[in-house]
Amino acid sequence: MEPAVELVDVVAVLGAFPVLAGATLRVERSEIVLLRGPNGAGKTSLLRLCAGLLPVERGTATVLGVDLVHDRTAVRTRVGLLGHANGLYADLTVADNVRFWGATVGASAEEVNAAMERMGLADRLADVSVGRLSAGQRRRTALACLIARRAELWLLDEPHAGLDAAGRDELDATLRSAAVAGATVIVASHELERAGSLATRVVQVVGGCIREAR
Amino acid sequence: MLSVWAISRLVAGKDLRVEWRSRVVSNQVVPFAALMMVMFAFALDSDSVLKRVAPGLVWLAAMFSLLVIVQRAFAVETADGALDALRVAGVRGAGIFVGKALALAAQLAVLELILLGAAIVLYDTHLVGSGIALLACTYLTATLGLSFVGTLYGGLAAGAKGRETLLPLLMLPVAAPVLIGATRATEAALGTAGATTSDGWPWIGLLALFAVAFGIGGTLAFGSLIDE
Amino acid sequence: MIALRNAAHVVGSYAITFAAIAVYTWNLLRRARKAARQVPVEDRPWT
Amino acid sequence: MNHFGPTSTRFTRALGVATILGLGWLAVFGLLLSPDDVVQGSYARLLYIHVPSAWLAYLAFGVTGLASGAYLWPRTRSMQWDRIAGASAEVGVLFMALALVTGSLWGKVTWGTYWTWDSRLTTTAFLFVTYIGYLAVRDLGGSHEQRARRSAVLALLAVLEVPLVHFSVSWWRPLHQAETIERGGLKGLMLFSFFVGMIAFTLLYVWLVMHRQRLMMLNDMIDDSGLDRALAERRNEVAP
Repeated sequence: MEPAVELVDVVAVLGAFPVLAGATLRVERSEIVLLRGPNGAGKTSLLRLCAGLLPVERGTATVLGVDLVHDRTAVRTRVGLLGHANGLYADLTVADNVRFWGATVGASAEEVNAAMERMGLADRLADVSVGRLSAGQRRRTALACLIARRAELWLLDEPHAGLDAAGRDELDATLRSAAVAGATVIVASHELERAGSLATRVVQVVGGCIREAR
Repeated sequence: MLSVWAISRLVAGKDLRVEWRSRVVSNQVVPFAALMMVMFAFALDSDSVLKRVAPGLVWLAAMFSLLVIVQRAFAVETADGALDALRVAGVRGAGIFVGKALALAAQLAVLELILLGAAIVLYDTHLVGSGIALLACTYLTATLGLSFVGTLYGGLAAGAKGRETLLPLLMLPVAAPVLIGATRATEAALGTAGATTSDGWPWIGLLALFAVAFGIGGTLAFGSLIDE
Repeated sequence: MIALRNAAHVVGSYAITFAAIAVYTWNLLRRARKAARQVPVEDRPWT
Repeated sequence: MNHFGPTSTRFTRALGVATILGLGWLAVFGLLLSPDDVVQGSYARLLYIHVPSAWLAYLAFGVTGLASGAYLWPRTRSMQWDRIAGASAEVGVLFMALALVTGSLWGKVTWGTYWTWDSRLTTTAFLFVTYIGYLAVRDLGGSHEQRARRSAVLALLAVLEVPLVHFSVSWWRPLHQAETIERGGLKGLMLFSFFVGMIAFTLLYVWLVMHRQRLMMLNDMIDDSGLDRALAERRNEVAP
């Protein structure tokens, strides 16, 4: 089977700045890869590039068999990205948000409920506006939206940030079971020991370039 | 992948739900629009002039309110990266465009009815029985046209630097035909300054043409404008 | 020859037009000189 | 380095000389030699520059529309079209501004008012504002492809907008200023000079667009070479 992500010497720019300066990375299906590196190293850009949001300036990039250089929109329905922003509507309730994002990929009501239960949002918090939640609860909601989207490739940017201990455990368990079910997971995280125990491989990102560690 | 129409319904339903729960349009934009109608009276300071120009003032207030509603409609999308999330979700630009435009049209239609009510109360405007059909057609076509234009340029300005000032610069010149057409048609429907109903129907044609042109143009162009 | 009445409008129009063209042209060439310093001659497709 | 600067070639220099000669003739004839018009007196002199300015602006916006279409059409897609569209729009905005100013001065002396809500005037004003918006969108930033795609779509939307605006204002205020040329107001040397003006302005347009477009290309190349330098710097962060 083709790899989930295959980047060769990828350069990507934001304005005039090369956020990625020659990234080469191969991720097989069902892997859980941890990206680590200092702030500004290009971890976030790497995830956005894989999600088809950031155009490939030079090099070649194939994600889930889709050539990002020629058509970076085709990959989008099949990946799930949790960025720094949660992508939630503050005026809507938790249930509304999860339902909406699930519906964009045609998820059923059962799948939406399962996703909310998975992140512990099914009962008390379901009908609370997202704008009134704590940062950690919002992160949980965003993760529930991601679960409901049934993505083949999960791209998570600092997913542990703001979560309490229980939330982190639930997240790790979710990612593991997603990988067992065949999804590929790429996580950018500062939480090295936690994410490190989760990951099958650690990749070091520095200065917009990639070196593989371990 | 969902069809464009299914996505449109989803996005429109979401936008209306956001408004239903936040009440920003009903609690802030409607009072703003009503206030404009009062301010017009201060500026023009003559009952007969007000009665003469009432249809124009109604649509002028509708257009300025539209600017505010459009800003709000896209602030909702950009505040927490939802527009990016929509793009990652593979939601096509055409679906976002039609959905947001329909939700906008629904809110704008209610606002315009309130403005018409304000004109009746404040400017001594009278509804004429024979003009009701014309008035209804004017409201339908003009509201759709304004919503399409507002969504199209609102999406382009969303996330850009200086979006608050860019939106009116881009949108108002394009929306000018709607202001002219809707005002003339409303004058004809209300019989303002001796206008008759038959004067109004050609303008409906123009308004309908406008709505269709920008409906199709926007559906095709929106994806490119928001970097789908 | 120009009639005296309202000659200012006529002369003024010519002055505005030619001045605007001159200023724009001058500005264009100045910016081009500045930009060209950073691009080697052989990279310019028109040379 | 030659006198016309780094964006000039032998062709643009020849063009530039012809333009200067044409404009010079126009100024001398329009201000000094032209006899007064039978109907409008000395004010007809304004038309020698007003009409070519307006023509040039319409030409420029037409070219912007065509070049934008050529950019969006997959078979002809090239950044060159984007640069031509942008250069042409900028020149068009300049000359539309001149046409509006000289036109309103002409209106002041002939009609006694700077502005009338004539349909052509009103459409022109809207066109002017629309292309100011177009230039603002070109300045929004992002990659060159983003700029090109966004502005090309916007230019085509303007093509959609213009006839609708024109229809609505001409229905709204049907009164129309008859074309001076159509009425046969200009004869002999006057007509000749009028055409000299049209040709000189058209040459000026070509000259300006070529230079502007080359300047834009220089700037785009500087952006790209800046990327190489920035890439090298960024890669140096990796070295321990």
